[in-house]
Amino acid sequence: MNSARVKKFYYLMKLGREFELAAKREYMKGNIAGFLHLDIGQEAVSVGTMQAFDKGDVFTHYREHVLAIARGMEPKHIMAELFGKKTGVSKGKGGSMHLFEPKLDFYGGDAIVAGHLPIATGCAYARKIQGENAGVFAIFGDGASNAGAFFESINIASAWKLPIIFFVENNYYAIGTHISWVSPFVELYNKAKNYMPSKRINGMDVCEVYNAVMEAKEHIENGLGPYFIEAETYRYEGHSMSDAGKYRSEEEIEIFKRRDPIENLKKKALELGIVDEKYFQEADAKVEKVVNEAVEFAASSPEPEDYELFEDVFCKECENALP
Amino acid sequence: MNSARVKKFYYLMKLGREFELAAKREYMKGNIAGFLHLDIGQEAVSVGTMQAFDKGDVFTHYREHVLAIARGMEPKHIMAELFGKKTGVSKGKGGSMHLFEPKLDFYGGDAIVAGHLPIATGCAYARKIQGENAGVFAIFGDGASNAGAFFESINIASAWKLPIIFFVENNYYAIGTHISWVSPFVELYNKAKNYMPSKRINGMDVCEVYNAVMEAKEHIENGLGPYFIEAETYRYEGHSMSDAGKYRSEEEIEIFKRRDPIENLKKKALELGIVDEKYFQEADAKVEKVVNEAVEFAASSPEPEDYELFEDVFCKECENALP
Amino acid sequence: MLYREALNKAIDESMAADESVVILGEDVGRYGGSYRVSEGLFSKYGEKRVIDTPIAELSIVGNAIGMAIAGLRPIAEIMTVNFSLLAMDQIINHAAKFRYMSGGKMTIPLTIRMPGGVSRQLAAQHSENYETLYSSIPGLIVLAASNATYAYYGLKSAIFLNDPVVFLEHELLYPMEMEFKELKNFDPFKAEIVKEGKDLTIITYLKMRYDVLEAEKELRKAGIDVEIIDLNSLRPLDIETIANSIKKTKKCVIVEEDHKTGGMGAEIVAQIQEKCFYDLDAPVLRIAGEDVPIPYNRKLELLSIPTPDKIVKKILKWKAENGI
Amino acid sequence: MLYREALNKAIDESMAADESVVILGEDVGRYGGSYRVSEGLFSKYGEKRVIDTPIAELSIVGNAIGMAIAGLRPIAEIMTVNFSLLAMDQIINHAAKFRYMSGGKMTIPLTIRMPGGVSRQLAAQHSENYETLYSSIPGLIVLAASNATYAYYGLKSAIFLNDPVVFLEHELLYPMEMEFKELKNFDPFKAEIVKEGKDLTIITYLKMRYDVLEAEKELRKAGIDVEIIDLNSLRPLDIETIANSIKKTKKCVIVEEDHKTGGMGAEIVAQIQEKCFYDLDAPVLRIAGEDVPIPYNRKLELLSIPTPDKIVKKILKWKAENGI
Ligand SMILES: Cc1ncc(C[n+]2csc(CCOP(=O)(O)OP(=O)(O)O)c2C)c(N)n1
Ligand SMILES: Cc1ncc(C[n+]2csc(CCOP(=O)(O)OP(=O)(O)O)c2C)c(N)n1
Ligand SMILES: [Mg+2]
Ligand SMILES: [Mg+2]
Repeated sequence: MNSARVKKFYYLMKLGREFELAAKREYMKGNIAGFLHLDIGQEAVSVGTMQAFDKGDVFTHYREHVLAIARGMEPKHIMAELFGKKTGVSKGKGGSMHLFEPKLDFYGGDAIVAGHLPIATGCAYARKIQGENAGVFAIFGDGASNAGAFFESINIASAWKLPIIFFVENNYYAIGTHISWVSPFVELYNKAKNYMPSKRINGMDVCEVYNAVMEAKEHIENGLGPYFIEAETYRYEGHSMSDAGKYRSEEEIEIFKRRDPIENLKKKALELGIVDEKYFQEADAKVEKVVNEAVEFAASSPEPEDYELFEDVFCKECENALP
Repeated sequence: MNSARVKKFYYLMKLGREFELAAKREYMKGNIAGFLHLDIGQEAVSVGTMQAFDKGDVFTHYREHVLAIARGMEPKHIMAELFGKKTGVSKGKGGSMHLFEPKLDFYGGDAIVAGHLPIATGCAYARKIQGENAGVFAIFGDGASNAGAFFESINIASAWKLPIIFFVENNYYAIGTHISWVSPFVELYNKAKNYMPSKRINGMDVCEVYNAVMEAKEHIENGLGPYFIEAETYRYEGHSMSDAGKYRSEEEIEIFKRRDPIENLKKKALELGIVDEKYFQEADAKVEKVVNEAVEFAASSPEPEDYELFEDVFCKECENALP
Repeated sequence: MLYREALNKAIDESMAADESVVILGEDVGRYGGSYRVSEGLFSKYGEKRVIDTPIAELSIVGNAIGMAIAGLRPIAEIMTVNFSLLAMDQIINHAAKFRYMSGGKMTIPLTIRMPGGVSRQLAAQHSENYETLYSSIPGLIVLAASNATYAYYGLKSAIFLNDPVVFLEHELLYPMEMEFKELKNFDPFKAEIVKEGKDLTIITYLKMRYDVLEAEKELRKAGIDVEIIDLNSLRPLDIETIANSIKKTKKCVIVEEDHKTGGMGAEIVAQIQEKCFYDLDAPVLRIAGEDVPIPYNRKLELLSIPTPDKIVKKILKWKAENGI
Repeated sequence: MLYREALNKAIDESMAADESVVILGEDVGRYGGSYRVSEGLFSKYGEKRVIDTPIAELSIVGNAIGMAIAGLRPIAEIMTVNFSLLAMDQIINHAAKFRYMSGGKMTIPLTIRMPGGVSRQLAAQHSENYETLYSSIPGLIVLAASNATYAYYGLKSAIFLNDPVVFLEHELLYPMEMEFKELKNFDPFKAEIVKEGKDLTIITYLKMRYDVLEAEKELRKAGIDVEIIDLNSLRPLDIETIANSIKKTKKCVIVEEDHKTGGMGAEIVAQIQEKCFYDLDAPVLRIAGEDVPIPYNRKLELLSIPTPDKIVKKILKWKAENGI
């Protein structure tokens, strides 16, 4: 455990958590609408992966705020997007599920379960022939691991030895469906292990996540083909704001809360004496400030203009060519 | 090797072979059109599987004449279908790729690669809850083993322990694409072995095919869930009549022709003395007669009537209800 | 009765009446359906007949076709119409064609339910009306339930028809309290004359029915006596009812939520001009969604689809322009 | 030049000119394409840029989108349009929407080529025209090449446009020898006036162009001076060219191979009556495929689609019925 790294992990996880708690509040107030999927409980995955996979292309699904923050997107631009504002990362047209930032090689924000996996795989193909070995990181849920798009992707990535990390966040549920009802096994790395190196890790421990992705990254960078990681994790909240998550027992939720990635990192760091209490206080204060600013920024930002409805269907050049 | 069984195998394989050679001739004459996919070289699979799997539901793809014959469909009704005649199994509306006979629990005849696999899987689900343990037999090609529909099916069949045999005819090619270019492994049972008992067999040997399916049948009948068989086989002809098959070397084709399922069965049976030469002569004569009759029947059958164009879109009851 | 309760009642009674009726889809079982349509059915009929599936739409429909072949009457629920694109091959290449290409030997008694439409800020991948993707396909029946009565009777008909039916529902209707009418005779393919009128025919379906009803109040104030037709069935189309109305009113407006280009309105206009060319006083007006993916922002979202206010304004403008 | 050679030339020259152009699909590489469109490219550009894919259409398009995001200009070949149903989710929910839902940040320079149409006795699962499944989708451009000239210039445009293009080809055209015209100015979105005439406008596209040209000879004998318009672009639709023609001829017929209900003709009629209501002397006549899956038997197959003979008969009947 390296002090600087632990600090970074803590700060980003805390920022993610508070950002989402704020989003939840704003949703209740009616400032955010549509589907809002919270990552609360899963921050070790979002932060650990993005800290390790710091170059290369990232493809993700709709439960993505913390991933986007950990990738370097500005919280205020994300919050503004949730508010549907012109200053949002997708100009208010995408909302919570569709955060895109090509400048950070961060490509959404896909709300079709497993739909981003063939895209990520194709991107990995391109990177391979372009000779860019940083490769691709594709993250998805347990539910996605039953979709044809998932299977085609691991088959192709393996056949063509593509530089891509498949990372499944196994939080056991796809909305209200437990993975054990719809998959022959709950340990999902079994789906990939005939195709590529595959392992299961503790997704509630940010250091373990970080180390696993570092290892995977080395593998793909060395041209050894794809790599598969399954992280056990848990969302404390319902699937989205429209789901109370009542299908899970209080005990089950409690078990995972005891493994809380943020609290446990802090405890361990204090115990080991690598980070002092003061840092955590400062970090928390900074988080509060950043989150508050993000909400203020979002609240005070303008709505998109009416004419924007018709923009961005095509690129400008095409729009001009069209009759 | 049981004499009666060997005779049956020989007769059906020979019938299949000669039926297809006749179909090829008729195609060249212009009596058959569209896509015609010949099974020549693969008869051990078509006959061995159908002789073993004698109850239960069968789902197959477009390369299906011999399978249909081995299932018990009348050659003349198949040939008539190839001719597009009213007396064809699908009234001339389906053609070579779409042979259906619910009375024999034979359900096509699907020309969308892997498209029949989810259907077969759903049928197996129904059979399970209906308490019919004969289950389902689904046969497909190596090319199909890369499709999302295939993967979803093995995942679901395994998760729900459905009574279904997945049987892949690995003839190494999907039209002109070699399986090694598009799959991480050529031995396709690797795709299923984490999900269900899976084995690879010699698909040029009808007895081996028969025995493997008998074993699989017992497995599914006992409620032990799905079973996967990969049979190595080879088509001597091009993919369809519109493909010369030039992408394969003469040597490769020769190697497989030396393993010809019909010739080798005959040779072995004669060597072992379980069937005598006379039987083979009689069988060949009977085959010739049946095939000739099939062609004559097809040739002399009437075309569908014009009004039939509009029939069979819906069932009668619906048609009547529709405005 | 809530709209979703009417659907639930139709499924429940069908399952009670006929053992072969089963329902499958994502979260339809223990969870009760993401819009609560299948609530209570899992505990009543058990896991064999109320089937929680993986997220694999191609298989949901494919499996259902296989069940239908085996003699069941499956109701496949696609969580929303947006995901049905993944099942398109099974719906179009298989369900819709098996009967024909087998010369009538195969029978596929299958119902595919799909919630759809522009709900509230669900953005481009969750806000579509794909009805013409299905209503253009021979071999499919496409029904669209705008109200509790049709939801109940229409869905029951779909379940017991021996051919594949795509059954469309609108997400905003589920929690709506609606009048339920007991019917003696029911024809799922017949359009409903929601309101009679003599000046102008408005054709609509699904959620737009309610926007049209709102708009009608304003139009009435402007002295226009509107006849409102709710299609109910999108394929086949009840062109008789439409044509009879136009013969009377001589003027027609179509209101649909779907994108205008290639929407249902196009086919309706085409059939109208075939049947009523000489009756029309003015071109048929299509009021439809804009030709853009649906944006998240609420203001833009509302700009992208018809609203009562816009319907009124567009009709008045069209009348003025055509001097009618 | 053969039609397929024109396509090949467009791809070849694009690949030579720009390293980022790649082509992927089933059998496009070593085999040369099932209709020989990509013949010679594998040996010229190598396996990195000419990519033989597994039979996994969802991935073919999905992979191509990923390549486009990475800065390549992929040409995805779907072996025939029938299989594109498996890729529908990637085409519609992803390729067509990414730009919009990212507020313009994502750019998807993607061409999806699809042979299609009723060829010869390929039966229901291999004989479709699914153009309206794509032409109804905002965010897509849909081009349809009926001839070598448009095949060449249109495909080149598609490859270098920065938005997703569905590029439709017809299977019966590949081996046809056609005149090739060198063009100075080319607009992929402009319809072609194939023949000028003053009595009647016939709108068509893809293979039906040739059936219409055949029919025209007969119609000329009957004293009818036909104007023929080949659409070239199905989305956007060049309604200007259509409207100008109708203003002159006052009469319009649409000939399409696709099933009539919900086909391209529907949208064209709808736009025509919006633009030219007061110009028309008679209802627009749609001559189209029958609303049945395509049968295998040749006689029935021909009955299911327009032929020159049927086109002539239907036009004469329609003229008589409308007294024009
Ligand atoms: C193809 C598709 N089918 C269904 C849905 C509806 N849906 C949205 S999220 C979800 C559950 C996904 O679960 P999982 O992959 O485990 O991810 P998690 O939400 O647990 O992070 C479902 C079914 C969808 N968005 N896309
Ligand atoms: C979904 C789909 N994609 C493409 C095709 C075109 N096609 C027909 S057969 C075939 C090859 C199939 O190969 P395989 O599964 O190995 O079976 P085989 O022909 O060798 O028996 C292809 C690509 C198709 N019919 N369906
Ligand atoms: Mg999950
Ligand atoms: Mg093969």
